[in-house]
Amino acid sequence: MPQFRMTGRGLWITVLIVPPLCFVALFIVYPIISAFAYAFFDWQGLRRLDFVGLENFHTVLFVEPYRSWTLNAFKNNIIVFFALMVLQNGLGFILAYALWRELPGARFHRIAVFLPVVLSTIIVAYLFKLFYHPLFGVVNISLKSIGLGEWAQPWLGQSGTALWSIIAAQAWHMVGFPTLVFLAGMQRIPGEILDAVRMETESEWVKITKIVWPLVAPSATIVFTLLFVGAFNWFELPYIMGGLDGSPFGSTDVLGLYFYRTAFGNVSAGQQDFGLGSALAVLIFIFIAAIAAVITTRLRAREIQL
Amino acid sequence: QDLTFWSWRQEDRAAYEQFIDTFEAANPGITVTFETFEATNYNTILSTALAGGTGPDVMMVRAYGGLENVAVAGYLEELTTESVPALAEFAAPAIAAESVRADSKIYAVPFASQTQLVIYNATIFADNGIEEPQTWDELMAASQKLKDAGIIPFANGTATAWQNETVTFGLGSSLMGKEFYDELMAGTADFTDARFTSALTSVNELAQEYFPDGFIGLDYPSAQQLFSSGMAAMFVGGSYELATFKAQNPDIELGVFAAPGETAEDAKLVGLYFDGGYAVNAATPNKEAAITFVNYLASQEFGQAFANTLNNISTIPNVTFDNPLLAEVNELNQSSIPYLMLAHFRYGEPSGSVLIQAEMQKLFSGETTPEAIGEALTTGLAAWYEPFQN
Amino acid sequence: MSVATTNYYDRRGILGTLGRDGLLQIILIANTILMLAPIVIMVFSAFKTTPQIFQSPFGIPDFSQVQNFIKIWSETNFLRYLLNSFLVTGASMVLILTLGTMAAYAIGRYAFTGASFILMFFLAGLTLPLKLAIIPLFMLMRDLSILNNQLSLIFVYTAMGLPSTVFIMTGFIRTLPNELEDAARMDGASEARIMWSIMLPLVRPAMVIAGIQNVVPIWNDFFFPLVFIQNDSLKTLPQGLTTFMGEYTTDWGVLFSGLTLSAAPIIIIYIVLSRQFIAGMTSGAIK
Amino acid sequence: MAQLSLRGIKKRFRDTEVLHGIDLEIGDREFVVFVGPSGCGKSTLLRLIAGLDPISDGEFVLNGHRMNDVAPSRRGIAMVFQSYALYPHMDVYENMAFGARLMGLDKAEVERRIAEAAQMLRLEALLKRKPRELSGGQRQRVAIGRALVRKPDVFLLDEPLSNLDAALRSEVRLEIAKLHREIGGTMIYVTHDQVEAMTLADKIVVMNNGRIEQVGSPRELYETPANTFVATFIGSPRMTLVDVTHEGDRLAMANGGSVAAGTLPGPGALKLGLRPDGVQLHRSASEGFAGRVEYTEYLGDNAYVYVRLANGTLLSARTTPNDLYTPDEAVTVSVTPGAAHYFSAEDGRRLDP
Amino acid sequence: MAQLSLRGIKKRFRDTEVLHGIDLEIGDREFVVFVGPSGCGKSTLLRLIAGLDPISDGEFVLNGHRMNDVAPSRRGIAMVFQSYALYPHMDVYENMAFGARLMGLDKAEVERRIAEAAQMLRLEALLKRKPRELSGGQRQRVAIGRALVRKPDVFLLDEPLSNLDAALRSEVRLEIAKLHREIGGTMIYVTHDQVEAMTLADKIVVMNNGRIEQVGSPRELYETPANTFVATFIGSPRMTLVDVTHEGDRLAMANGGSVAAGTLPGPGALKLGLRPDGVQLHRSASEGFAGRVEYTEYLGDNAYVYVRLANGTLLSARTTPNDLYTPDEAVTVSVTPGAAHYFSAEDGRRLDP
Ligand SMILES: Nc1ncnc2c1ncn2[C@@H]1O[C@H](COP(=O)(O)OP(=O)(O)OP(=O)(O)O)[C@@H](O)[C@H]1O
Ligand SMILES: Nc1ncnc2c1ncn2[C@@H]1O[C@H](COP(=O)(O)OP(=O)(O)OP(=O)(O)O)[C@@H](O)[C@H]1O
Ligand SMILES: [Mg+2]
Ligand SMILES: [Mg+2]
Repeated sequence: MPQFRMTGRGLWITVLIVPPLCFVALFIVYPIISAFAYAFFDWQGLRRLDFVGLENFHTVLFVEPYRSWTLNAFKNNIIVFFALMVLQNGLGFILAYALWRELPGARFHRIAVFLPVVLSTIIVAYLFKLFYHPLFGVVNISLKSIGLGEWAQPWLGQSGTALWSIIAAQAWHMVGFPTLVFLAGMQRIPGEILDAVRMETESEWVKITKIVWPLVAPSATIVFTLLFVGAFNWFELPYIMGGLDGSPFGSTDVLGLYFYRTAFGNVSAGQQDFGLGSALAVLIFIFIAAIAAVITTRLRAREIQL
Repeated sequence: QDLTFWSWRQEDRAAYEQFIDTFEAANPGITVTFETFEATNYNTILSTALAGGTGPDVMMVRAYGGLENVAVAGYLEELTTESVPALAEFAAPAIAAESVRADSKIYAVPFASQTQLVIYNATIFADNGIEEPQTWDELMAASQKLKDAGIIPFANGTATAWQNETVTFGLGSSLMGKEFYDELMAGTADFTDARFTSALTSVNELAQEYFPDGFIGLDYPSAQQLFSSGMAAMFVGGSYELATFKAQNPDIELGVFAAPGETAEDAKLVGLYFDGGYAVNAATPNKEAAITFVNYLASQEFGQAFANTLNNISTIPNVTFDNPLLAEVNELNQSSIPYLMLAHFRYGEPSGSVLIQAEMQKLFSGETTPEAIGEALTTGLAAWYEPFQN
Repeated sequence: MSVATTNYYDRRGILGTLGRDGLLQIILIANTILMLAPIVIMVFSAFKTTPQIFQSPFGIPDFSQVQNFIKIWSETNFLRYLLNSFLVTGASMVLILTLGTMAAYAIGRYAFTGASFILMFFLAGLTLPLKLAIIPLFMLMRDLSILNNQLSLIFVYTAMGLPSTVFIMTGFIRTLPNELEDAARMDGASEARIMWSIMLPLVRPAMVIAGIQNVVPIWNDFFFPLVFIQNDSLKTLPQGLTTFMGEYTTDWGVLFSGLTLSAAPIIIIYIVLSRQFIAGMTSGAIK
Repeated sequence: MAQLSLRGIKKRFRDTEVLHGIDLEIGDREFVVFVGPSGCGKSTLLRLIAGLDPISDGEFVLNGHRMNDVAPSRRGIAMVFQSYALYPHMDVYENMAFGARLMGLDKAEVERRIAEAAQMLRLEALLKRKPRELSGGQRQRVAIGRALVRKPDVFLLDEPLSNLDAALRSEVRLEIAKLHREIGGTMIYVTHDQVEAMTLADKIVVMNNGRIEQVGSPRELYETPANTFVATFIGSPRMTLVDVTHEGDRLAMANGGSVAAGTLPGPGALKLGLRPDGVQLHRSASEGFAGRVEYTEYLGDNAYVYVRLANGTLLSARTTPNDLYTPDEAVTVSVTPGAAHYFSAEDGRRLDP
Repeated sequence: MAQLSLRGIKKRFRDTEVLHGIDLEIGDREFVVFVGPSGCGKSTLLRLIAGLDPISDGEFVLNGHRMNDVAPSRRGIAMVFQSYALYPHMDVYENMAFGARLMGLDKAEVERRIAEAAQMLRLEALLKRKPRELSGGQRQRVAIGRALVRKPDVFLLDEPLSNLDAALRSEVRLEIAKLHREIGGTMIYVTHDQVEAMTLADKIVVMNNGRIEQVGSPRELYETPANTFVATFIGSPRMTLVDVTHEGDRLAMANGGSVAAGTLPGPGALKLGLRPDGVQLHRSASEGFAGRVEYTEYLGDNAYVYVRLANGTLLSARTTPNDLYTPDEAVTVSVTPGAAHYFSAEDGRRLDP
């Protein structure tokens, strides 16, 4: 009888777990692994030639022009990651903090802050392209109207501003996500702990840095990890706003674009190379997975049971 | 027999369906399904489908390097003058654009040529008493006059990377000159050549002065918009823009001219290239029907209809152009050099297009010099372009 | 000591308190404006002609000017695309939520060997660059003979949505009280019955979160339909509209009405569900 | 030195008023306990004193200074929360040092104070532990220590023992009493545990529904409750109220006998309050209220007999554990002289002779 | 009919054994209360009986049938959980109907039973409400009702009142007692509240550390505890244990006087157990243990004086509320004849004469 119960339970768990597992295995893991295998072959256009071992990896890492392209894209990804860390997660934290205080209108603000998240990237990209329009864009028009005409810029046309402009659009689009995750974290801080701090200090700064921040560590783990993964997989927004080449002159190039362009080619380059593209994808995946694992375990260790 | 026919020309759907009707009427038993895809992702989709073995029977392929990607992998059926007799009549550069360099085998029927030149708003020119300029200085003067009149002289923006190439060769071909092109091809000159760099200097001067404020942040659709709405007088672009402008603003009166050289005597050259071609899937089970269809696509009947309905320059010989503007473009084509980077430098990484686009963007934002560009192009291309490797 | 405390008393506290909340309120209002303005501009622009958009980007349009919408309506299979989108998104969501909940339930509810490994397996799915796998995926779909068939989309979306769904739901299901399960067991319910009648009704908020999380990218995706779907009558809204907008890259008015139309269903769904969504999202669902 | 005056304090949340005007004086070094049914406003009042919520109306004066608008951290008040509210990410030492440092004390002084508090609360060995590594009682002590280190004039404690189990509870209760004796600050303590209230308080404040019902020493409240609410709230099992009519020198219960009346104002209906230890049961007696035993409760040192009086009231009576009554037995209830309380039949106020 | 036998029941979680062999017989219609300190294994034992966790070792026999491998729902046992575990998404009616339907009862029968239970528990008016719309006491009743509808032979209740506040608690306690009398199933009840245990139980099982310390009626446990653990666990304030030496007919405390010994086996060291009501305090008396008053607790009907005996033990004594002792007063403690308990100094077992 206990045997029967155990097998019954085992069967039940199997029934539950196998179909979803199959989906992921069949439609994600298996294709990805086959695609990773491309990295070990030489390709001419769409034609697979010989097995070349790690040569493709060597090429993208050490041979010009790939080397500088890789470095440039990687550098931009790092900028994106840190910038979004501040703009998206940092702002998200502040917004969450403000929302958490249940000031008048908080409900409305909450809905508003998450609204852009439900928009598609295309919409966001088109909108912001219009905003950054050098002649008619809202940004420049606003600057001119408040007498800061000399600050008006061809935002998406200069290497100095293009990436940042796209980052700003991304932050606008996604700031709602960390906001709500942080908010969820904050709402799990027992009210009495906050009252306890208020008994001891008036300083909002102390309260945030010494109490709230350490206590939302679990939210921070989620948000940091997802941001990291997202920043290094960043594709759609720079693709639509800067183009597949990372215009102007590579200043908005990121690994996602670079890998896609290398694997599938683009109108201006014409060349497709699955070998190099896959090698890049493998490297990116290994990098993301490794760092994400480190981040997660590091941050998890910091988490406190409430 | 059912044929599927893939294209990235979403805007031409109606016209193609009409052509297909004609074809089907003439060839009972063959039906053709026309399917279009978003242009920027077309390569990905086509590669994927071909690699997956489910590609279309007949497809549009890009010319030059784009064609090689697909052809070399063996996905395309070789076309010969036997299977498609009309190919024998085509101009050599058109055929070259649809062939693999290594063995000169033809894989597609070229469908259109495109010309890089200057399009202008005839009404504005007339209102301000401006004639088509014959020299570079006249072009500058005319621009100044427009600017003084509060009209943006050129609508172009360079935020969209490939526009830089268009602007460079649309404006600069005459300045560079045919000789430079020939020497470059012969391997006796490279991009550090003064003819090339000084042309870049002039183009940059013009752009800084007469392109819209912040043009480096202006993307392609916005630039088109500026021109078609009548806010700007000129647009450096391709002959494919003519139809677009007309569609956007049916009232607009357009004119075209080739950007002039230093002096009126310098040959006025346009940049010419072949857009792409119609190719047959090597693995199609309906090869016969596909070849029949491609033969139709190579016929003069089709070429004429193509030119008339789509307002494009068909590559098929002896097609005449009802549209005076097209006729004029066709006229200008007689004096041209190939659209340089596309025709010759898109066979390796980094491609000439990628380099020139990036370098011009740098130049326009003041971060490099024409001489440095020449250097960068030459050394960059040397990575795979043998003539530069010394 | 009392001297020190007297000092406390004499310093002001009001300004500090009021000023601080005031500042936060200002941040919130500014942010909300910033968040909503682009969306409002998008909707406004949908009713304008292109020159109007350029000349007065902020202006309030004449809402009776619906020619942009009419253009989309008459020149595309809009209704068809919309229905297809609903079909694909709906079917994917049903699968994602069913399968995701099943997996999460097994992982979160039963302690069995390999549970954490399976969880890690799902999580790895979050970080994989699926775009790279487009060719193998395409061949897979071909071998399954579901190319040019909405099943291919539904399957890919389901697989893509499962990792995050399992991630969210596992945490949530873990927090359900054991006693409920025990009570149902005492009442004589089978495992399936416990899951279906007792536990699932209680994780509805988490399902809403997972649902909205996935519905957005699925609704908006145009990459996979571009590759898998060629038949016009099977196209989804974003794909159909991208194709369509390819012809109108310079007609901002049409563009915006296209964007507005494709965003509208999801925005409406979001607003309708926002109450549940925010409540679920903030009631500790994320763990 | 801490002298607190609450003057006409009201508190509204949105449109519901939960405190309807509280007037209370609390002297230096007093130990005041707030009791009252759940939801009567005890915690709310405490939070107003602490400054955690704004006062809607009225004035709170501490040592002659109006406190209404002073920030919580500047009032010289420390609070010990029901759930302790220790900072989970800090160890015991840091928990105690946090507030002290924020007061601007120098390092040496902070250390000295913590050492002192730790010694008093026997926390020396735990200073490096995180809160989650402590037992309930230890956490409680840390929470008190944290308050102590700031040397406040006033301590507020909101149901500090409610999370502890019975054994720990009585232990910590003793510690708090000792602490008050040693450090001598003013303490305000909220509880709903009778034993805590009775044993700790110098002064008990009985609240009900946002109002103060009575203020007094435990003995006053027990022996002379001001009204039926206080009378039934204080004491366990609760006082039984019997509706009787005063006629001559007898108090008669509807269809069920009578008992002798004490000194009382005029005749009429009134409520007779009887505590379990103020009545005797007789198996056969002529005089007293008639009733039937409903059931008995044996508690070891005491036993309680519940008697359904003839008029339907359930009365509880204390007996010795050796008196055994069986359900349904008929008994007569007599009243111990002087142990009866009299309340007005209309408004429940104590009737004093 | 329900006769439960637990025979050598052990329970291990991974490698820790939490029940070390429980032997217990429970008769039909008995009301058995499990008490013991937190973590001693009460809930675990209940869950083994319910079948929610597998028994590691030993046998559970119900009405002569071995139950170890029978599914929970087939044992004829119902359980009321500490947190009620009502299905939050079902209304009261559905909560009660869920289990009944799963038993395969037909619709009419389910309805009949629910009507019956609802009437008994006064839930008729609440049948359409969701659990969150009920007060604590009402939820409790629904949880009981859910058990009732299945007409089980055995009811298990795990700390069913611990979530209620004091007033509600005593109310629901009375209801449970009444219920047991009316429906007459066997009830097994876990609590750590003394009063509940003493008042409800036919039989109390005192557990400690995964073992049964003593089984007996409340009176037996209170009056003849089997060892010091039971002695100090039952009764509040707890029994004081004084280390004394038995010499002749005296029991002498280290440096602090002596009291008369009762009938006792041989001389030597032993522990003297004194309940608060078993000692008297004298301001001046020659005989007894010497000590000093540490503090007093006034509880209205009783007062307790805590005396620090000369050997350092803290002793609690009950006095009348009118006896006022002040801290530090010297007192002598004498023992009420017959009220002393004697335990072995070595293993704490009761020493019976
Ligand atoms: N933030 C609030 N908004 C609205 N009403 C509130 C709020 N806080 C408390 N109340 C109401 O005020 C009344 C008093 O609450 P309070 O917490 O002071 O009661 P309490 O006496 O402490 O009760 P308990 O013994 O249960 O802790 C309650 O009716 C409560 O519902
Ligand atoms: N699933 C489990 N895994 C490991 N140990 C457990 C588990 N459940 C209970 N225990 C341990 O078994 C012991 C007995 O637990 P149980 O819950 O029976 O105590 P209890 O007597 O009910 O206590 P309380 O009065 O606090 O409810 C405890 O030490 C507990 O830590
Ligand atoms: Mg309270
Ligand atoms: Mg328990």
